[in-house]
Amino acid sequence: MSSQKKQAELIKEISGVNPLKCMKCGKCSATCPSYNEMDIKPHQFVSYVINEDIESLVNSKSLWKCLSCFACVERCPRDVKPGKLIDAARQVVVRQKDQNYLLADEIPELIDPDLPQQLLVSAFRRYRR
Amino acid sequence: MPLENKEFKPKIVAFCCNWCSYAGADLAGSSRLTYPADVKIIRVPCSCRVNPMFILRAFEKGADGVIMCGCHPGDCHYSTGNYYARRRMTLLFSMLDYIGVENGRTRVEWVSAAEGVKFSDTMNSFVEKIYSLGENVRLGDLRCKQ
Amino acid sequence: MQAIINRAKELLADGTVARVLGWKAGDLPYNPEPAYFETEEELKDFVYNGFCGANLSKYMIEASKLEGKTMVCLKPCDTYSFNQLLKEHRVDRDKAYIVGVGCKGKLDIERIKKQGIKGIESIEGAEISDEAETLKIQTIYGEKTLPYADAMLERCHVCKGKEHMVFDEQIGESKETKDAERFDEVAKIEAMSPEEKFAFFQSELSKCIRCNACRNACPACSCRKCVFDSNKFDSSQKANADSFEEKMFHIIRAFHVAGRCTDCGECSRVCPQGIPLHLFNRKFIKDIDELYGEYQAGEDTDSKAPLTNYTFEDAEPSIVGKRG
Amino acid sequence: MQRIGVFVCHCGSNIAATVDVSKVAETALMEPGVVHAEDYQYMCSEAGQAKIAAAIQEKGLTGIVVCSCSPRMHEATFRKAAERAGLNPYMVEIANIREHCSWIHKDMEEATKKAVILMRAAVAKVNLNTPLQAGESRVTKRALVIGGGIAGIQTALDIADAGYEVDIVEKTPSIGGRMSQLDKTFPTLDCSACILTPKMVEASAHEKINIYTYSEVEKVSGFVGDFTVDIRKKARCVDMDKCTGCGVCQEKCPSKKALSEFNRGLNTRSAIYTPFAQAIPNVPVIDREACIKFKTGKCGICSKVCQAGAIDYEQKDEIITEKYGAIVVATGFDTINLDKYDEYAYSQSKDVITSLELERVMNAAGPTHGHLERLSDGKAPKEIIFIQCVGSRCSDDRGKPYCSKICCMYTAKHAMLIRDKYPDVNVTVFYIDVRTPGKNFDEFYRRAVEQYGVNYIKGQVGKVIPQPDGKLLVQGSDLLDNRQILKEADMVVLATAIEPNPDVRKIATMLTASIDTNNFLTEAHAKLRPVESPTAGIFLSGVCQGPKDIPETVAQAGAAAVKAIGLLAKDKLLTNPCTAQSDVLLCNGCSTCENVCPYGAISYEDKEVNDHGIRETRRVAVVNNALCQGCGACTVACPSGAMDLQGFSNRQIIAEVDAICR
Repeated sequence: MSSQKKQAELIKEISGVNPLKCMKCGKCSATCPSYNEMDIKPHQFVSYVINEDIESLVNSKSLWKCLSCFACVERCPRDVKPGKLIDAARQVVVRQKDQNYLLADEIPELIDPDLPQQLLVSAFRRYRR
Repeated sequence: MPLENKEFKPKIVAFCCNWCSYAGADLAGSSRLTYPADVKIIRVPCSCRVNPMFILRAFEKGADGVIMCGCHPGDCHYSTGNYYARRRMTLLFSMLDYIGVENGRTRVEWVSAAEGVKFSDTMNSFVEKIYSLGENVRLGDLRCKQ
Repeated sequence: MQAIINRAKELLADGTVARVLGWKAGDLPYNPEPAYFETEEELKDFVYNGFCGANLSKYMIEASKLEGKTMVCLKPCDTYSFNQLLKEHRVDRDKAYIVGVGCKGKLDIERIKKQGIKGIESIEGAEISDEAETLKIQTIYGEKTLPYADAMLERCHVCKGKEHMVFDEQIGESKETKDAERFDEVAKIEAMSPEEKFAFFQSELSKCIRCNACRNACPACSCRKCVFDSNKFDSSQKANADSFEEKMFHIIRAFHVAGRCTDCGECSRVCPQGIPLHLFNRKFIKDIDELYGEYQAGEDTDSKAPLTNYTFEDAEPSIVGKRG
Repeated sequence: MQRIGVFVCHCGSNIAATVDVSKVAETALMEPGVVHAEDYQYMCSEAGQAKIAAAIQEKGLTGIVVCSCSPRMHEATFRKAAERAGLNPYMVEIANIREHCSWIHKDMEEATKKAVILMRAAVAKVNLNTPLQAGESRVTKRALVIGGGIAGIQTALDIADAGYEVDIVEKTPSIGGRMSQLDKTFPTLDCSACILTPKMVEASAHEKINIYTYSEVEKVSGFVGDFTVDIRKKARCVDMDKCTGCGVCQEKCPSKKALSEFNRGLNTRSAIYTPFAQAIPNVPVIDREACIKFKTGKCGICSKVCQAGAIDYEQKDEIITEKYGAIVVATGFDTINLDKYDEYAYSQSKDVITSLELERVMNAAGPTHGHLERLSDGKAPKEIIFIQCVGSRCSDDRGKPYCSKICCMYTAKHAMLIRDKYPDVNVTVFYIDVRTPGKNFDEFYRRAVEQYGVNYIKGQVGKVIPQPDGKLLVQGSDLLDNRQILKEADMVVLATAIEPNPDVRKIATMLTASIDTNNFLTEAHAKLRPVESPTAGIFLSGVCQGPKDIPETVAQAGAAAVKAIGLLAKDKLLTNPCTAQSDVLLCNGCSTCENVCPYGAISYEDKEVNDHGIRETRRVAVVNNALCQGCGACTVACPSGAMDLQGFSNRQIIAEVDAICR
């Protein structure tokens, strides 16, 4: 298996998403608050995973622009949930680097009172060891 | 599939009602949804046609598992057949459990004519269960002298 | 006993009944047997004591076909069976004159013998009218005593009650004998591991000699022809010891009477091998009570039997194994 | 001993590619009773059937086993072939080695082994088969149509035109159904009422058609050819014979706050009402929940103003029992509930409406008298956005997994009509796919784009955000331009998914007709018997079977009518001979079987029997073969095994069990 294919499989496994269920309606992109910041749009994430072009995906700006607001997860009519794919792709990156993990003890000093709680929680979910 | 004993090929009898489950099995077939060949289907008009004696007979003749499939409660072609079948099978299974026969060897599933996927999933999981239980010794051998 | 005989004589004399169905003394003090009495003369052999355990309701199937009415003596528990037969149109109510006889618990000779009492010559205290709480047993080894309750049949310890469900008249008082819970034994087995359960039933069923006593005594097993004797199921190969019926007989029999069995206990009483056959029937009764609501077969003649009934919300068969 | 022939079908490569068919045939010859075995390319073909016939005649076969596809497919074919060759058709058994074997297994050895076992089971069974004769039952020459929409009306008209009596049962006070609520119809843009009303009138005037409006089917018993149906005629509180339909009562009724069902709750109606002007019958009903007389006991104005004296507050529901030979279900559809779609702001803004509501808004008899206006402030909209696939093609539990089929076309229609009448209004359609398979359908859609300048954007809308100024901010994506769109609209129209009328589940249960997971009635065969239910004598018309537009509905309604007529035209029906039979010598007369029979087919008789020399009169069960449908419930309930099912006897099933476990 090529490494790209492996990574695509890994993303599917981590996210629990079957990208083939996508009917390309674009509701994810329609609903995304970070849409304009993204180079690869949420709905395109799905086809990148299907086409196993994970390299472009992990090198995209979008990967780090997703706020994990999960609006796309909530509204996706086909249970594809691009937000989860993005999340999974980020985990792949993190695992590759084997760093940037977050420990619960480190959190208090990172807390910025202006930071939305949701962001903190989703960051912890993403980067915890 | 967890094969504890590679030689073990279970005999599994599936009673399917003509209107829902048999058609569901047909749909599984036309959708090419595989399940192990150990399952052999017997067509009955309705789940209420399945006499507990048939199930005991199958076990006595060496079956390792018996599954009965019928229309979903409320959808019986004959309106009420599966309700009676449900009570009969519940009591029978309870009795088998009571005399110490593993209750995983018997199962009832309601499979509609549209549920080819459910049919194949059900058969796959049932066969897996039978493999994990291994050969049926107890029911075939209930009264053998000690 | 005398009251019953006197009444029987009256009924025979005035032509109300053509015969009396009761018990007559056997050759031993503890083995009275069911018998018909057609004349006053014959009634001298009539007995009714603690050993008259036999449920006479099943005899009424044949008696219903005879000319005239039959006076039948039924104990409270026997009346459930009679009602059940009535519900199944097997007996004719108009052909029966039911004398509900009192009962203070029936005796189990096997249990007495198990307690080391052998060579029995006579037994005192087994009479229904006898208020004594102990049995005085004359044996060839001398007199022995035994508390009445210690000699009772299992079924009397879990007695369904003193009331006759159906009768034309009642003679004699009944005594409360219940001192155990009906489903305790079943619950005990249910709590065993599958291996223990299997070992228990295998050892019990291995004793079976297929004498068919249970089937013959059972008032629910009243089919004109038993499925094990007909060729309808290819299940009638008696000679073959390894055949279908040999292994599954008791399970199938229990299933056939499920929802119809009144738990009269005759199967266990008559089993020459002492197999506790009531444990099968009672398991079904317990399941029915728990899953479909309390139901006592023979309590009435018009309710729907649990296996010919259903609700939309009935438990799924998968409940087996999920319960405790 | 039977003389059995085994015929193994290759089904081209469908079976032969996975099952060693010649081996199955060879093995068959070793089975008891088998005197002939062969395999052939297509057993169901004429040549294949000829082979069976030849073997029956040459070898004197008394029973045959065909190892082929599902008996649900070709059992009837082979039975007929056997019958033509002089063999009783019930001496045929099918071993299903295609759907249950070759199609699901990949390994040839394994599949062949299984096919052999399935063949053995069938041979074991046919060894015990006995010739059966079909009985006859009568056909009541009257049809029932449940639902008085366009499907029901068309079916009723077609059946009635063929000369049979038809009753239509309609739940609401008038026939007409959903179609009566539509303004215009695609693709020709005729006015819906203009083409529907004549049909309604024709149905009500037809001497063979009897219409029960404001009525519901309460109970169904019987079987094909001989159904008995209880119809509840709900109390209208208006005497249908006396009412002249003058409408004064509705005008004078002081209670005018009930929401109009016909106008989808967009405006109100009086408590005594006819749903719409062209209603048939033109007789109002009193809505007891809204009526002041029923609520307080005081009022009675309608009664006072009615010159015909037709108002009858004391009227009671009436149960009508009628016999029918055939029943057609035409229960139609409704739009799904949008409560779970918060993102489209349907419940937050009055200006977000469903397409069916838009139909009412555009209709001259609707709440705005046909003026296109915002329901919140009555202002004329300048910017309208349509959202497609709301709740359709949705695999979560908020919507429906299927395509509702009609939305693409009616949205194009709406867009076109708006652009035509109000050229200054901008119309945008957000779509996922535009599906226009149908005669003149794509041309119609293209006209909307090319001629009327409707702006179609490929991409779904993510969110509709009501603004403080009353505008609606629509956030969508344009997947082709790859940009996100934020657009303000004055009105948003949701192409809401349709679902079968919720009542259909209850009706299907009464009819013992099967229903799928989406509550659509199942057809007997998806391709070959699309208007018949698997339950004999029940036919399907319109959307109750699956989403369809008006032309398709009318076509299917006609097809259902033809099927019903085909049934009604028969004087007798051959009944399934696989019915229960009671052995008088074994029967205890215990009534257990009677208690579980769903058809009331079992009764008891005192019969003179001769049981091995003993002559006596016994109470024994007797099965009415015309009523018995062959479910077998009684056979298991019977403690003595006296009750058995022909064609699926205890011994036959046990023989199959034994063969499989051998």
